[in-house]
Amino acid sequence: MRPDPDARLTGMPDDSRETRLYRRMRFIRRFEETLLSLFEEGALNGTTHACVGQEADCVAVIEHLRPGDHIFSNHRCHGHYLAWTGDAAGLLAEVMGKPGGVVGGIGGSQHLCAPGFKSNGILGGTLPAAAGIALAMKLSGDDAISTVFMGDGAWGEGVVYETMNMASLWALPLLVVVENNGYSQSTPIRLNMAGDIATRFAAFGIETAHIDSTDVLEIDAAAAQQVAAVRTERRPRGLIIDTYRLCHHSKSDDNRPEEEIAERWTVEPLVVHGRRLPDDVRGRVDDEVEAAISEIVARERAA
Amino acid sequence: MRPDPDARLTGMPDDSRETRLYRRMRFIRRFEETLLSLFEEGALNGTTHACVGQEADCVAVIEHLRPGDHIFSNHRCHGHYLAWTGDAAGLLAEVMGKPGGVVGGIGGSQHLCAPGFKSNGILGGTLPAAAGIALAMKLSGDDAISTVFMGDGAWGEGVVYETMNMASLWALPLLVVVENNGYSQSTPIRLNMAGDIATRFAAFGIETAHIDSTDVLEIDAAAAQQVAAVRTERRPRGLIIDTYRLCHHSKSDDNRPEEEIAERWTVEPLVVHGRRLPDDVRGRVDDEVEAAISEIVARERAA
Amino acid sequence: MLVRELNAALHHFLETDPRVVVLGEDIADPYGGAFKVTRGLTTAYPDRVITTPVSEAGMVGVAAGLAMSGYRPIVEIMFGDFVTLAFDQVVNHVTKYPAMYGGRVTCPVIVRVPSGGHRGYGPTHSQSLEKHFLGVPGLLVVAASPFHDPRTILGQLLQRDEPVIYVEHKLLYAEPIIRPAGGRIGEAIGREAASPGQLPTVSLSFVEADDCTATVLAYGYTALLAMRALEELAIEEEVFAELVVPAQLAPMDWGPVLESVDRTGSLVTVEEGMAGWSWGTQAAADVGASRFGRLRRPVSVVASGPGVIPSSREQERRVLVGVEQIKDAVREASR
Amino acid sequence: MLVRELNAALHHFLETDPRVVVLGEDIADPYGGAFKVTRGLTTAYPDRVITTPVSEAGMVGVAAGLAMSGYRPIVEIMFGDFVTLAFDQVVNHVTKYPAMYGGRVTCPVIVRVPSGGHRGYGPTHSQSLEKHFLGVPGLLVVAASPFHDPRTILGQLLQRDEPVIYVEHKLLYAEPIIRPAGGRIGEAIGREAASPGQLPTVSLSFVEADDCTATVLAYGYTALLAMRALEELAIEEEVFAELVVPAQLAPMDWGPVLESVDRTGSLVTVEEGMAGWSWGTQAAADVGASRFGRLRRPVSVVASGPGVIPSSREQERRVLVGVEQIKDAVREASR
Ligand SMILES: Cc1ncc(C[n+]2csc(CCOP(=O)(O)OP(=O)(O)O)c2C)c(N)n1
Ligand SMILES: Cc1ncc(C[n+]2csc(CCOP(=O)(O)OP(=O)(O)O)c2C)c(N)n1
Ligand SMILES: [Mg+2]
Ligand SMILES: [Mg+2]
Repeated sequence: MRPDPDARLTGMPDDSRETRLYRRMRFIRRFEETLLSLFEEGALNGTTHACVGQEADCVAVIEHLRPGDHIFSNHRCHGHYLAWTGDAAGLLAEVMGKPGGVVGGIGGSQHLCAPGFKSNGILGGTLPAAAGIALAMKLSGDDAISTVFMGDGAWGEGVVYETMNMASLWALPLLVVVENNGYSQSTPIRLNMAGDIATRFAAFGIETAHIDSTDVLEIDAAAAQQVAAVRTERRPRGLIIDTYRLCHHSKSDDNRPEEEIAERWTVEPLVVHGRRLPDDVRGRVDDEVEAAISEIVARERAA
Repeated sequence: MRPDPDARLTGMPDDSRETRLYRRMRFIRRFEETLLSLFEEGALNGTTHACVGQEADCVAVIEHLRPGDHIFSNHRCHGHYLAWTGDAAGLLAEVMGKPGGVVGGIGGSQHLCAPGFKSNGILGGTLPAAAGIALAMKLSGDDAISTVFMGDGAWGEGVVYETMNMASLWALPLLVVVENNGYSQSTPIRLNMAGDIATRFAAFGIETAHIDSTDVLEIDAAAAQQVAAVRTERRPRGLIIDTYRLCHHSKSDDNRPEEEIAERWTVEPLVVHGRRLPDDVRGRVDDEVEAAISEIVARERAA
Repeated sequence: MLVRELNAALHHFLETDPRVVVLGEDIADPYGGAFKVTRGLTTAYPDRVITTPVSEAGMVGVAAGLAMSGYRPIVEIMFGDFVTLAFDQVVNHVTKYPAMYGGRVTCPVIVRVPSGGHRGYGPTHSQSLEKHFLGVPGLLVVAASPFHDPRTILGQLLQRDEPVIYVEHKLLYAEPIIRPAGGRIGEAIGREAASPGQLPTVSLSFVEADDCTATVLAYGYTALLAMRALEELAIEEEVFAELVVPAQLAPMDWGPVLESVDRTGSLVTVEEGMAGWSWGTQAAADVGASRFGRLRRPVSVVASGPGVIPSSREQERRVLVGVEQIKDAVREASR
Repeated sequence: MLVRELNAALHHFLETDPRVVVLGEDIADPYGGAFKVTRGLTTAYPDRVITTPVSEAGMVGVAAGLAMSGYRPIVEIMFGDFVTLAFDQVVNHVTKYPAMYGGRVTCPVIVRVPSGGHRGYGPTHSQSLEKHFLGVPGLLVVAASPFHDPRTILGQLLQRDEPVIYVEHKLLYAEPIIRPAGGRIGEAIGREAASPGQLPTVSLSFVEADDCTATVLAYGYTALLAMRALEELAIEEEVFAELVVPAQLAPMDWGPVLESVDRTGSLVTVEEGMAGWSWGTQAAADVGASRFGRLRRPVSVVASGPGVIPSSREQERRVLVGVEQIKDAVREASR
């Protein structure tokens, strides 16, 4: 097992819920930004897909999952991994290709594995595995649920639909979280997707909640409802979150209009939720997160 | 090119439209029944999937297609092939494995090819090819349309959804005809399909007509409308026909309740439409079809 | 009959091992699967035997999730020809998870693929596509044979943690399993041997092995054809060869093969799959290298086609490996 | 640079051949494709260059329909690792149609697969999976190389009717194409040869071919590594080998290989794909058989792994074939 996560990143004993949510988002944001700057300075190799701008999804959804549940993530998995494990050191070491990494430096940024967590960089193909994990939970008769995160682009893959059909037919405790950031790599959704996502769930008799928000509290409410429904009804559900990616798709491949991006910076999760915290609290949290992350970076660089 | 089809099978000069439709369905019915009896007597090898009970779909839809259009069919392709080409001799020779067969005895029952017609026994995988043919028609700028026949079971295959998405996104002149006979081989649709077929089209923004009928005239009306729409709007459409297979899935693999089958024999296409013909006319057509088919069988057996 | 023994084995393992789950298309009773291997299973174990939609990729993916959760899924692909649809799941998911997660998970999925021709089913329902799965890192490719007890093999596979492609030739379903017993295998002299941790390999001949002048390496249905060929050659032409039949095609346990080749000095491989980068080429590479200069003649790789498998029986026969082809190769090899 | 030359070739063929259509994920401008091979194409030919959803199977299937309608689709699979998703379309559709319809159609689909490692992209974005497509009846497997003019190769492929898997190693994109000219290839002595109706094969060496004591058969990026290895061996150890680089991997044109082997008496094959039933095994089988008794030593098949390709550069280097491995094999082979 990995060392306990740093409370400065995952939540201090006296944090209010609002403060904790902010802290956790800030943690993910700063981790990703740190990673990107390490890439720029050449300290890292390979590739990465940061989730800057989508932190609210990770934090809000995973807030409602518990030990025994399982998360299957995709290429953009850091936020999900950190929200679930708090293991910044392991992930950093992994992306650095160190033996001390989450999976010994073999998987790298896209292929993580921890108790109750897996990710794979092959789009769509993770869904049937998540459904299989849900089937295992059903056979074992406990009340755990299987959650899978996917993007809008992954809807291009046929196996996604094969999975929707089986999950609904077999009443599997599967929550499909769609982080719809409107782009599949460089391609806007209008060039990639006909019809819409909610109807695609409906086509298989799967109920969905659809929310267009970067507010962690709004997403938290929707997630609470869908997670509870899957847990109690033992049927699949969909949670569609319209969001936005503020960073490059991976490292230096962003062709989106600057105004579009600039506008989204004004409604990004930390701004939206940060307003709710007194300045001094927010400042303290920011400092604590900063300190914790730089300590970890220093440690891993030395290692 | 193959010899002209026998008018006694495809339509005599003085046939009324109703008579011609009856004749063409009768032709397909008797061809399939003949094939099945040849299998029983051991004159044929391999396998076959007869469309007994679904003749109205084949005849009504293909009634509205014209030279330049293309049909992609599946494993249950005899009716589609015969309605399009009238080539009973070629198909019989093919199933007999004769060099004179449609594709030289190589493809056999499920793999046919003629001008404007193809079939493949791999479920679902034919849809993108049909879409590609539609894309070719679009690029070439003519008013031809690409039609693909699929069953309810083929909706299990992911590539079907990949195709729906591309066909709708790219506005391809593709007509997807779903012959929903309620079974996928031995499996009733309720064990294979969650949700419903119409919503699956809707999920991709594709308009559909849905008809539960074995009446060739009703299907004819629906087909006329959908074919015309695809031809003029240059967008994909769906035509869902709820029907029933009266024969085995292939040769001797039917586990459906006898009462269920018996009941469907009372509303099968020839009964439903046959009533509209005077007895003497129907009798004459039946005799002509019988004569033509037995001549062909005799010829091919001798060959 | 193989079909009955496989069916009994599945009943047995579902009964004795609660981790076993069976998935496949049209496997529910009363139909019981296209080839009846799963007959009776849904009736006896309704929870753990699940008939699936026509979704080969999806069902193998679901099996991956089950396997990583501690279950032992056995997936039936109705016709092996359709395993192509699960190729991504096998290559980029099932076999990747254990290795790319640094050994933190195992993914013991068993995929059963009823394969092969000789039934006139035509180009898309007659193929032996296992060669395309050979050499996928972390994957075992295993084939049912006329000489291996399917329950023993499946039992061993269920003890192991690797994912498996288990090839069943359709024509073997109706064939009896001829078990090695008392130094004999049916009419032939024969025995079963296994290197440690490997599935057993069967060797047989119609005269003492030392009197054989060629080794024939074959699996699945072609092993049966090879036995016929050897029997005819022995009786009609006094040409004697030893037949070596592995259960595991990849990775290969070369031990028993080399043991025989060291006696006979020449090797013929036989498979029904299409020629070209086929199973036998690895034998040519490995045996050719480890016995360089010690073989009387080059390793001869006998395979089908290449081409599509025609529906017409007559044309099909011309494409698929048959007894005559094997006899020609063995005659040549034993010179 | 290969990437520029491929891009120019695509512009050229879209310009000169109205049958050419290009499909792929994220290929539209301004992005112009993950590796920029398709840059500028959607701007210049908006109708015939189509960016697709993330649907590898679907896009290859669409290409099949286009091809059977007289078009010449060229499909880009963003990373070759994902071609697994199109395996069924290639095996049971694209390559089946011409043969199973008795020659009544052709289906000339070209599938481009940017492949290979050495970039730390990890287990699912670094693979060379072409070995699994070798020996699919009716399929050509072709690889871009440092020594073949991509426009010439693509031009010849567009003249032919077979479907093609065209492998492009990512590390070659930034490399110059070294064209054979005046009996030389860069620093080396070399020439291009082609058997009738076959794609050209390049042969090169750092001394006269007759003075070479081993033949190295390599393609794609490993051909570049092999050239480095031969150069170092020539300079530092006076070990001289001839490098043979085919454009077409399957079916293989053995002519130029045998010609060289008959001079050198030994053969080493090199590929980045994982060991086991790999490209080189067919060379071991065919060359081993046709030159039986005439080789000084067994054919040596050099490949990677087997295993997953780790993301960590250090670990990745240990798994993938490198110059040192090639040098070891050649040293050995030239004895
Ligand atoms: C099977 C497969 N095809 C293509 C890719 C290449 N790829 C990686 S991410 C990506 C875009 C995914 O978009 P989306 O699902 O919306 O997730 P996002 O990147 O927006 O978070 C693509 C096409 C892949 N990883 N897997
Ligand atoms: C990819 C693939 N998987 C499985 C099969 C086996 N199979 C042949 S027909 C069939 C049932 C098809 O049902 P449906 O699509 O409803 O057509 P119907 O037979 O009812 O006309 C199945 C599963 C196949 N041919 N192809
Ligand atoms: Mg997206
Ligand atoms: Mg049906």
